[in-house]
Parts: sequence; C-alpha cells; structure tokens
Amino acid sequence: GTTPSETTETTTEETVETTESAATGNIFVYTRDSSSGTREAFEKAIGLEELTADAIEVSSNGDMITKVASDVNAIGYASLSTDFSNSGATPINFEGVVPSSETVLDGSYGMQRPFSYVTRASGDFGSDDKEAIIAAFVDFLVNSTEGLQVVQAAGGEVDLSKSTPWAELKKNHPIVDQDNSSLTIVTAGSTSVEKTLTAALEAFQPMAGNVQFTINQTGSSDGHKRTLGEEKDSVNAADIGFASRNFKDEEDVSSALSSGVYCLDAVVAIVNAENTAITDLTAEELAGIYSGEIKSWADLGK
Amino acid sequence: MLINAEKVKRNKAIDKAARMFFLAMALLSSSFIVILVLFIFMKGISPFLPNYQYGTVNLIDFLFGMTYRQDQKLYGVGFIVINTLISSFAALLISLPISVLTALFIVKIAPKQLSGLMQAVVELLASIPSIVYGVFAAGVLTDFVKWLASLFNVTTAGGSSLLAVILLLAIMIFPTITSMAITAIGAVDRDLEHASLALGATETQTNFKVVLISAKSGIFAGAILGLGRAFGEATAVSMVAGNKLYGPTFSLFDITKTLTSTMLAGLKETTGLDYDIRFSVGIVLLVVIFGSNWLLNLVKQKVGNM
Amino acid sequence: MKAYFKVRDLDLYYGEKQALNKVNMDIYRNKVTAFIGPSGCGKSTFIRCLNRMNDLIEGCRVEGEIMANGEDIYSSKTDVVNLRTRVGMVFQKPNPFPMSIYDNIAYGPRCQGLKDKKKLNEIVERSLKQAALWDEVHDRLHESAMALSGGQQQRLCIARAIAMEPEVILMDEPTSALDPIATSKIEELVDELKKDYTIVIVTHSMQQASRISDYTAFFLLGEVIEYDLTSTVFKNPSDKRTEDYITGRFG
Amino acid sequence: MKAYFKVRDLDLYYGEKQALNKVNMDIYRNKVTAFIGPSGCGKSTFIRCLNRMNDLIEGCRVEGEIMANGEDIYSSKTDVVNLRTRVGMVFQKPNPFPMSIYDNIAYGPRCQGLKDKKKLNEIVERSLKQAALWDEVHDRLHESAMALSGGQQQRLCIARAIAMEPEVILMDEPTSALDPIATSKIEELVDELKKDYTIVIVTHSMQQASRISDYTAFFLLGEVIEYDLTSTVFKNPSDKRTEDYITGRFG
Amino acid sequence: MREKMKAKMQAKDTFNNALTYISAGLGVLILGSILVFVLSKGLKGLNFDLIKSNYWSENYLATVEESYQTNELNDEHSSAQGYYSTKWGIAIDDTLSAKGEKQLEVTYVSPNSPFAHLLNATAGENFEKPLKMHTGYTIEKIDYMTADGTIGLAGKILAQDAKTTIETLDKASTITSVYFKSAGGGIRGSLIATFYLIVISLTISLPIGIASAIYLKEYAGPTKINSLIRQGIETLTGVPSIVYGLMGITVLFPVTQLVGATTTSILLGGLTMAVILLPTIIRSTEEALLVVPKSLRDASLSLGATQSQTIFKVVLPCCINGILTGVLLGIGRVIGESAALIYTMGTFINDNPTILSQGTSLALMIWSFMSGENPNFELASTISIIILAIVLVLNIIVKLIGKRFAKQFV
Ligand SMILES: Nc1ncnc2c1ncn2[C@@H]1O[C@H](COP(=O)(O)OP(=O)(O)OP(=O)(O)O)[C@@H](O)[C@H]1O
Ligand SMILES: Nc1ncnc2c1ncn2[C@@H]1O[C@H](COP(=O)(O)OP(=O)(O)OP(=O)(O)O)[C@@H](O)[C@H]1O
Ligand SMILES: [Mg+2]
Ligand SMILES: [Mg+2]
Repeated sequence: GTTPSETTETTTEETVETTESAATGNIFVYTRDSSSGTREAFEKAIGLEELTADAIEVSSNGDMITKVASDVNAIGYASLSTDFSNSGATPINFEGVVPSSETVLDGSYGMQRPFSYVTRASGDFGSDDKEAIIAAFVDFLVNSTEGLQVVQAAGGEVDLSKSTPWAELKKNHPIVDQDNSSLTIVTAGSTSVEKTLTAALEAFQPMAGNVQFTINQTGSSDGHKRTLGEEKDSVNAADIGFASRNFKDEEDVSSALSSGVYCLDAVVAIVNAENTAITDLTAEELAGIYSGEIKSWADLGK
Repeated sequence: MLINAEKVKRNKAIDKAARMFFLAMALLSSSFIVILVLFIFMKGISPFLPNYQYGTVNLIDFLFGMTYRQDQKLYGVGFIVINTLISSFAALLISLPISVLTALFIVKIAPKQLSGLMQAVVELLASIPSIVYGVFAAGVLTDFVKWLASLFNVTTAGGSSLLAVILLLAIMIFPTITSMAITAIGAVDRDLEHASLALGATETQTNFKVVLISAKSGIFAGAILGLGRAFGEATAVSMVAGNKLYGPTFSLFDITKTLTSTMLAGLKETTGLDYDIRFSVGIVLLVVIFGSNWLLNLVKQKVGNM
Repeated sequence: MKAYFKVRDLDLYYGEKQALNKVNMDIYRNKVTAFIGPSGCGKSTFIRCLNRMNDLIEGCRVEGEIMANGEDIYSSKTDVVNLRTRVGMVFQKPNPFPMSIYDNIAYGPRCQGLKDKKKLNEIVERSLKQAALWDEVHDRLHESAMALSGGQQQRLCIARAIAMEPEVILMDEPTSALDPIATSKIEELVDELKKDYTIVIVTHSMQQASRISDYTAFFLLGEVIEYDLTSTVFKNPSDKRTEDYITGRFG
Repeated sequence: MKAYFKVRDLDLYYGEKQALNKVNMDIYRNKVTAFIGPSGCGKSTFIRCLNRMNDLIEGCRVEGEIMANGEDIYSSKTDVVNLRTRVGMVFQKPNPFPMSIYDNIAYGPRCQGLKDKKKLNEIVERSLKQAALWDEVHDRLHESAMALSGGQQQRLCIARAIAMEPEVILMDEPTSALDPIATSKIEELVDELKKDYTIVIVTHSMQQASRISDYTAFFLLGEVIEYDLTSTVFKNPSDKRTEDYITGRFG
Repeated sequence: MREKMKAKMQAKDTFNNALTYISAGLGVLILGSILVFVLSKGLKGLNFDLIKSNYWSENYLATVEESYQTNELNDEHSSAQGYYSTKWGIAIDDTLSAKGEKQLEVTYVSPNSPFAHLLNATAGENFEKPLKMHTGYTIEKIDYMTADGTIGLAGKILAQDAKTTIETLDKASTITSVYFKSAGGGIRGSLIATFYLIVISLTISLPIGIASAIYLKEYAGPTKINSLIRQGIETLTGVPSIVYGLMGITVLFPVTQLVGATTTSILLGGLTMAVILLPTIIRSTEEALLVVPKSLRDASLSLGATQSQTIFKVVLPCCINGILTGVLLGIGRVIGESAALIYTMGTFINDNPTILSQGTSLALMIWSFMSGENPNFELASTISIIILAIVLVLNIIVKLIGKRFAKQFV
C-alpha cells in the first residue's frame, strides 16, 4: 500500500502550488452550542446525522466569526445577516448557489430558516394595554413597510412588496398614540433574532409612545417555553417568544394571540478568509465534514 | 454612689441580648455553608433519581463518562474532572516555584524600595477581577499559544487550548500563592537566620536552605489556597478553554473543558436537564475542591512534622 | 597566656543612639569570659560585635578596633563568612533548624561545600559527643531536631557550632530559657569545652557567672565598668557600682 | 482596723497548672499593701482575683474564698460588674482609651448610665484633681488622651479609676513602664490617696515597696511566704527565703 | 582547593539570587502586559460620555418645525468630518458604534438647520416639544418629499452610507419625518447597578460579618460548637464563586420573591454577594479586633462596664479602620465578581436598573459582550480600565488606612 500514499502526497503538493492560499491541514470543525437555532437549521439543511465529537462548540455567532477568523483550518457557519466585511471569515456558496436576499427569498438557496415568533395567549398579558401594544408591535414587525425596512437593514430577508405603510396599520392600534413609557415588552427565545428584533423594537419605540423593552434572548428552545409553555409564569416569563426555526409540533402555538414568521434568515457556511480555495460546498460535503468523515481539507473533493 | 440599680439591670439585659445577637449572627454565617451544600446537593442529585421529569441520567455514566454532549444527552464528567485536575495542578506546578522565589525576593533579597514596589505589584495582580484576566487571556494568551503551536507545526483552535488555560490559571494563582508565601517567609524566626549566618553560611545559602524550609508549611498552605482558586475559576477559564466534547485532554494545544467552563457553557438554558445537571457538576466541583484540600492538608501535616 | 580578641576603643551606635562607649578588653584563649550587667546595658550588643553579627542590624555603626587572632575583623578585607566559621555562636533561645538532627549538625560543613558522606558522619558524631548529646540521640539522628527537649536543643546548637571547628564560641544567655537541670548540664559542658575553645558567655545570673567563668566583665549603660578575674570581681570589686549591682541594690 | 479583703485558702489553676497555692491574707482598709516576689510567682494572678478580672482568662479556675467588705465575691450571687465598680484597677502599661481626656474619665460613670452633663463635669474635675493631673490638662480636656506623656497617662488611668468612687484601687506594677520622675509622682499620689482608698500595689522594686507600703506580702511560686508590716518584712524577715530575696540572692 | 570551592559556592549563590530576580520580574511582566493590553485596546474608548450615557440608544421620531421646513440654508462653513449638506446644514460620517456596528454619525448640525429645530413625534409627555439633533447622534431613516411631490427615504435603514445619504437628502425639498438615535454603548446603567449591588451586599454582610467576628473573637470559648462555627465560616472561603451563584438561584431566590422579585435581579445578586463577602468581612474584622490591645478591654471591664459596653464603646471604635478595610476589600470583590452574578443577575444590560430588575455590573457587562453575539474587545477593555482604576484606588486607600492603623496603639 505504498503507491496510494505517494500519490496522495503529490496531489497535495500540486494543490498547494496551484492554489497558494488553500488550507491543507486537518479541518477544525466549529459548531454552536446545542440550544442554538442556527445549529439546528444548519444540521437540518445538510442532513447531518451525528456531529463529530471533535467539533468545537462556541457560544455565539460573534464567537463563531472570531474563532473561524483566527484559524486557517476552520469551518463554521453563521447567519447571513452577519457583517462579514473585514471580519476575517468568508461565507461560501451552498450547492452552487450564492447566498443572497434574492436566492433566499425565491427559495433557491437551500440553507435557510424562518424567524418565527409567538406571543402569549390572549388575555394572559396582565393588562389590556400590554396586550394592545404587543398586538401593535407584531403588526409593525410583520406587516408594516417601516418594520420590514428595519428588519431588512438589520439583515433579515423580507419581501417588502407585500407590506403596508404603518400610517395605515396604525389606525387599528390607537394605543400607540398614548404615552406608553410605563409598558415593557419582554422578549425571549432565539439569540439569532436578536439583531433584527432589537432594530425593530428600537424603531417601534418612538412610534409607540416610548414603549420600553427587555430583550432576554437565550435560545430558540426557550421561545415557546416562556410564553405558552411551562415557564410562562416563572421568573423567565416573556411576552413574545422567538425561534430561529418553525415551532415544532410539541410547541403548540394555537392558543397564542398571534404567531408566525416575520423574516427569513440564511445560514451560510464560513471559512477563514485566507482559505480562498474553498468557495462552494455541497450538503454532502458539509455533512461529511461535520460528521467527521472528511478530516482534512486535502481530502475534500475526493 | 454612682450605681443606679435600674440602669444596671437594664445594662445586664442589654449585655445578654447582645451576646445572643452575636451568637445568632455567627451561627447564621456558618450555617450558610450547610445551606449551600444541602440545596445544591438536593438540586444536583435530582437528575439521577428515578422519577426525574426530564429523563433520568445514570449516576455511574455521569461520574465516569468520557463524553459530555448535550445534543445526544450524554452527560459524563469523568474526563472533565481529569481535565480540571490536570489544568489546575499544572498551573500550580508552574506558579508555585515562581511565587515562592518572588516572595523570597520581596522579603529577603530586594532592596527596600523595590520590595515595596513588588509587593504592590503582587497586591494589584491579586485584585484584578477575573473577567479582566479573561479578556487578557482571550486577547493575548491565545495569540501566544497560537504562535507557540506554529513553532511546533501544530494548529490550534484559535489559541483556545489546555495550555492557554494552564497559563491563565498559573497567572491567576500567582498573587495568591505569593502573598501567602510572603507572610510565611516573613514569619520565619530571625533567630534561625542568625544561627545559619553564625555558622558561616552566606545570605543566599541561608535564604534557600533555612528560610524556605522553615516557611514550608505556610508556603504549602498558600499552594492549597491557590489550587482551590484554580479549581474554582470560571469566567476567565471559560473564555479560553474551548469546549471539548470528550476527553480527557492531554495535549497542550488541544482544547479542553473544565468543570467550571461546563457550568457556564449551558448558561442560556434555564430549565430542564441541561439546567439541573449544572448543579450536579457543581457538586462534583465541590467534592474535587474539598477532597483535594483534605488530601493536601494530610500531606501538609506529614511535611510540616519534619 | 595570650589574648584571642583585643578590643580597642570600641563605640557602637544604633542610628543616633550610642549603645557601646569606648570598650577596651582583651579576651583570653581557652578561658571562659562572662559578661554581666543589667538589662539593656549592651552585653548582647558587644558579644555580637565579636563575630560581626551586628552587621545584619540596620543603622548599626561600629567605630574602634577589634583584633581577632591578630587580624582586624572590621577591616574591609575581612571575609565575614570566614570569620563566622572561626567564631561560632549560640543564642539565648535554642534555635535548631527544622530538619533532622543530622542535617542540623551537617549544615555548616555542607554550606562550606563539604559533601563527603563519611567525613560528614565523622563530624556529626564527634560534635555530638563533644556536646555530650551523642548518647541521647545517636539512635535517632534522622528524626526532627524539633522533637528534642529544650536542653537537648541547646546542646544541639552547641554541637552545631562545634561542628565547624571554630576557635571561639560565643554564647548569649544560653541557659536563660532552660530549666535548672538542663542549665547545669550546659554549665558542665562549658567547663569541658574550655579545654579546646575560647568561650565568651553572656549571663544574667551572677551565680552562673561566678560558677563557670574565669574572667568577668561588668557592663553598665554601654560601658565596661569592671573587668577582671571572676574571683576579684565578685569578692573585691573595685568599683562601687559593681558592688551595688552584685549585692542586688539595683538592676 | 478592719480588713477589707479576707482571703481564705485561695487556690488558682490555669488549666492543669496551679498558679496560687493556699493563699490566706487580710488586706486592711486605708492602707497600702504591696506584693513583691520574683517574676512568675503569682502576684498579678492574685491581685486580679480581687476584682475577678481572672474570669476573663480561659481555663482559669479558682477555689477558696475571698470576702470583700463581708461579701463573698466568688459566690454565684455576686454581680461582677458591680464588684468592679467598687474595686478599681490600674495596670502596668498606661492604657487610656483612644478618646479625649474627658471621655476617658467619664467613661465609667457613663457606663453606669449617668448622662447628666453637670454631674459628669464635676466628676471629671474632682477625679483629675485627686489624681494631681488637673493643673496639667484642664485646658485640653477634649484633646486625645493618647497625646499625654506616659506618666500623665498613668495618672489619667488612676483618675479614671477614681471617677467611679471605688473603695479599693488595685495597681499592678503601675510604675514599671515609667521613668523615675513620673514614678515618684505616682508614689506621692499613692501616699495621698490612701486617706480615701484601700490600695493594693504589685511592684517589682523592693525599694518602692519599702518606700510606699504599710504592709508587704512576699510571694514565691504561688505561695505567700511572708506577710507583715513592711518594716518587719524588710528589716526582720522571719523566713530565710524572704531574706535571700530581699538581699538579692536570687530572683 | 578552598578557593575553587568558594568560587563554586559564589557562582551558585549568584545563580540562586538571579532566579529570584527573574521570578519577580515575571510578576512585573504579567502585570505590565495586562495593563498594556487593556490600555492599548481600551484607552481610546475612554471618555466621560461613556460614563454618562446609556448602553441602549434613545430612539427619536421627529418632524420638522414648519417655519424651518423651507429654509434654504446655504451654510458653507462646516469643517466637520464626513459629508456635508449645504442645503440642510448637517454633516454625516460613516463610523462604527460602540457595539461595533456600522452607523451614520452626525458630526455637525448648523444652528439654523431644520435638524436643529425638530418636533418630537412620539406620543407622551414630550409630544410636539422641540427636539434638536446633536453631534454624535446617528441617523436611521429620513422620510422626505421632493419638489415634485414624490416621497423618498434616506438613511442607514436604506443601507446607504454617509455620502449617498447626503446626496439623497439634497434632492429633498421637505423633510416629513426623521428617525434617529442618541449614541449608545454607555455604562451608566451598569455603574448604577454596580452601585446598588455594593450597597445591598454591604448593608447585609457588614452587620452579620462584624457581629460574627465579634462573637468569634470576644465571646467564643474553645467549645465544640464554636469550633464548628469557625470551621463553617472558614469553609465558605474555599467555595468558588460560581457555586455561590448556584446557591443564590436556589436558596436566595425565594427570599427575593418575598419582596416581589419575579426574575433574577440585582437584589438577588446583592444577597449572593453578601454571602460571598461574609468571610472577607469576618476575617478583616477579626484581624482588627486582634490588634486592639487586651489592656483596653481590661481597663473598661475594671471600670465596671459590661462586656457589650466594652465592645461597643471601646473595642469597635478602635477597629473602625479594620472594618473599613473589609468594606473596601468587599467593594473590590463586588466590582470584580462575575461568575456568581451571571446566574443571579442575568446578563441583560439595563440602562434603568432598579433593585428588583435585572441588570449588569461592570464586570458582568464585559462578560455580556464577550459572550454575546458580537464580542467587543475594545469596549470590554475600556470597562476593564475603569474597573482597574477603581480597584487600584481602593487598594491605595486600604494601604493608607493600614499604615495609620499600625501606628494607632503605639
Ligand atoms: N536593633 C537595635 N536597634 C536599636 N537599639 C537597639 C537594638 N538592639 C539593642 N538596642 C539597644 O541597645 C542597648 C543595648 O542592648 P543589648 O541588647 O545589647 O542589651 P543587653 O545587655 O543584651 O540586655 P538584655 O540583658 O536585656 O539582653 C539597649 O538600650 C537596646 O535598647
Ligand atoms: N493566662 C495564663 N494562662 C496560663 N498560665 C498563666 C497565665 N497567666 C499567668 N500564668 C502563669 O501563672 C504564673 C503566675 O503568673 P503571674 O503573671 O501572676 O506572675 P507575676 O508574679 O505577676 O510575674 P511578673 O512579675 O512577671 O508580672 C506564671 O507561671 C505564669 O506563667
Ligand atoms: Mg541581651
Ligand atoms: Mg505581673
């Protein structure tokens, strides 16, 4: 069995010569912690059965970027809404499709997920004002032109053409014309939604009589739990819960005042910026890497 | 006559009440340890009980398991304990000699001004919050480790590694051990030094052969304290540990996982098994700390008797 | 009979404060010389001049001359470490090192670079025998010296000093921390040792001075008031203050 | 002439160790009684029995009887706080509280609940006058007592004790930390005070005892060897050991 | 032979001495590199606004005062950075926010600019009140109308940079509404929370700690129970703070619920810190009690004072310095603590913390950044500088107190 190994060496050398900046070492596989919705979306999209035990868990999107940016041999994944310029990490194509708003919205980019929301049950908000303001916010977030613009600016993929100006929607929500600075919207759930959600809440605030908000994002699995589930009356109770995926069957949202999807997000695989040889990976390749079958960059494509 | 019978009686009552108050407060203070252990134990034991709502974990698997994967519901802290022991003891191994020599320098060798300055340095290091150490480690130590690894042609996970943890802990326990050693060395009877000098030993011989040996029990106490700190350090360590899913980790450049970083890693969960299991890990941490303290104190008594 | 130490016009200051004032004294070979005087009169200060242990005290300044065996010990050429190997010292409180009996005795020689096992064994045995301790400890040489009784510890300290084969042994109140029985053992030992060594001893007990010394110096406020044969000092003091002190009128 | 204290068969133990052995003694009113004896013989231990200051020492156990003014002070009925207001004490090292002179003197009365400003002023003035300190400090009553000289501090402590209008003042080596001039002032003061108070004084100076006391007790190893009029003890001691001690043959 | 031996010994001595110098040098090196790192990363972010301002931006929605709507300014005199609109009298630049995100920062507003004469459009008490755009604010979105009546938008939300925004704006003839934000990234809320935390933990742990120390030093005899009490307190010292966090959430949370807490809160953090501080306070009080000479206690008792009078009137006033030292050490500990508080206070950065709300202390704020979606070394380092400065000052005070204390009874 000497011949094959010799050939391997030669091919490796060749690759190095042709694409100077390709990583050749063992792949360092980075993944998010197990409560992350991004991880769930990613694993589902690539059809991963079992994650390699050598994977390194990081605790946030930012942490992921930092780690991948500082490690030539790294592979990871992040939200498309991340600002990759100057970050040291580059997003790559999935199944030959460039990740972009268009490809996400038209469905051709496969690795995408919805940002879903769910509110508490009607009548379970403690006060009518609270319920009214939540309803107004949800309307703003999901339907208004202004809301969608903000979400888009913060990286969410939305279809602006289906939106209605807030000035019209507002008529259904007289609550926004009063001083609401004593009301607080408490959110929970996915951390991935944090950026779009924060932007929307901030924009909503001056339009809705200075309503206050507390953003308490901990992970998709808490979104339902804290609004309708077992924790809805606990220390961690929230008014609106979010998940960076669709709510599961066991997460029954039928009793909610409102629930649905407010934008789409794409997960992109990322590699170190110096690893320019890699520009596209298929679901199969990614699954191979993440399951540990493909151990080295040199093994890719064989 | 100055005595006012009524006042005296009142004074006496106050005296008695004060005494009771002081006793009550002392009892309260000391009972916290009992409360603490009791509650954490109660909570931490629940995942192993048969009627646990989120699906029972096997105690043996938990204690001796070599994989900790929440996604697969595998909770084994065996390797984490080993990792914790390795990183803490290695940190101690690095820090102890440096600390002791620094203490010797401060107490016996340095000129007065310099000694005061060095003491201030040690105190300052001792009072730096661990989160600052963490920021420093994540920004500097990881780069150092990456550079070192590149010398050996090893790639690291962005510098997060066992080595980074060890270096970080060594730095963090340095002021603890040093200040204990300063006290111990300062307390060495001047008579002993004089006796040594009168026998024609040089100052340096005296310092190394008599002073250090006489201070050994105090130095040992410092080492125990430092080790305890290394075991319990959480925030800073979790910033450079990486998060290895299985182990134990023996390679310096490989990522690792310690008991404390495990407790902080699942932080975002606030209910369920992943939450409760943290208390179980907490118990294990306490056992590791108290156990090693107890063991080292035994050793210390043996050494101290010599 | 020749003097081992010749002290000439010795002044000593602790910072501003003068602790010794124009001390002149010849200390004779193979004799026991005792220093007596009330507390704070400078006995310890003076005896520590003889092996330059005062060097260690901050702000301590010495003027005058001390010749030891013909060599000026305060000259800049003197090697202090070497001086101390020739002039040994025993302190008030027994202060064995926290190591084994053997290591205590071998400490000095080892510090001089002696490593030869056999030679060290010889030295340990000889020193302990000379210090009349061998019989009591020869079967536990490798146990901690801290486990010995006070009197034994003090004899160990003497043995430790002897191990260096010094010419002089200085003793600063060597028995004041000991009980009467241990004290008398040390006194016997001193009597024995003066055959081989020159001994200087500070004591606060006039009885002890008269029992064991050949010469006695009486100190007062940093000055030597009287220095003579012990019998003369105690029976025929030439100074009124000496007499007052000896008869217990002050101090 | 009646005895204020009647001590009968007093034994005192520190843990296992016996520190006082069958002490019997009558201490007379308006006299100065001095305790002398070598260090560690139990003088302090005994004087502290007289106002039960020994209660505070861990492991200290008392057997026997002390009657003060006809009342058994070790009976369970005795109010210790009350006893101490009647039997004041002055210590070896001057120990003023770190507060003003005025507050030092007023401390005791205030502890008894006295709040009346005028009365307190009176007490402070009277006590300081009695302690011969008024002239020196009346213009700075509200300055810190720590700024006074050692001798003044000690007189302040005496004044502080007097402020309680006690019947007895116990003094444990009140002058041993003072210079000769301050000492003689205190001695004069003691002579003055015995008109009004019963005074017990421990001293390590035989001269002082003979100068100021009416009665002298000689302690040795926890026993009272001799107790008699001071003149008798010093001129005609009945015990050989007393004589040896007084002539300075030991101690 | 002897000479050779001596030379060898001397060499060994020199080597050993050199070792101690090197070790001590390492300590200095570590401190130095920590300081250099933190300062180099964080110094430029350090300014007074940081302390004054909120972490979260203030969001404003405003309209333009009618009289300024048609004002053609033609103010050419701005030398501010970025891009300047002569028509609207406002300059905008591309910068990064404290949180590390792109933003459009206002660098100049002419006094006559319509943007200096806005009317608040948010319902509430400030509705229709004058509002002014300040430098440092960021522009999110501007709705405008051109001369021909078409509606347009400009600003960050349209993904425009400063240049495009100004160019777009120059096409406008009237401004319909402006959505802008004040600069965020401040630590005011965290400072307040830290302050609350210190006050709560000290008011609880001081009396308990001091009383415990008094019991142990002034009353406790060598009984079994007392040695148990002592042991209990000593063991507390060895418990790592992360375990205290667990204790806080299980044992102390129900206590805070009694006073109305519904979530983890500053109160809970304070209670937990109080327990953590206990051993520190007890130890420093005990040390202070040790220094008070026994003779003072004797003097007081011999004057007929009771033991409690002696303690309150004589002993405690004498160890006020030691207690103060404990307080300062405690403050330092509270400021630096993170692990225990992560569990008990949450990691939500709250600009208006109340005792029963969540909030972050300064250290926790750093943790929050470093573990959040956008780790921000710069801001973390800036806060580290502030923490270090506070800790340094506390330490110096402790030193000074200690020096005075040592002299007190001599
Ligand atoms: N290190 C020092 N610094 C300043 N003064 C000192 C020092 N050591 C001793 N002295 C002073 O020098 C004087 C002589 O002290 P020394 O110890 O020699 O007395 P001594 O005769 O040995 O007394 P004792 O019988 O109590 O041992 C004393 O007044 C003492 O206070
Ligand atoms: N707190 C204590 N615990 C144990 N033993 C003590 C205690 N206080 C004193 N002793 C012992 O009791 C004996 C008598 O001591 P005491 O202090 O009464 O002597 P003294 O005559 O006052 O001596 P001095 O002249 O030195 O003051 C001594 O042997 C002493 O060691
Ligand atoms: Mg002396
Ligand atoms: Mg006494």
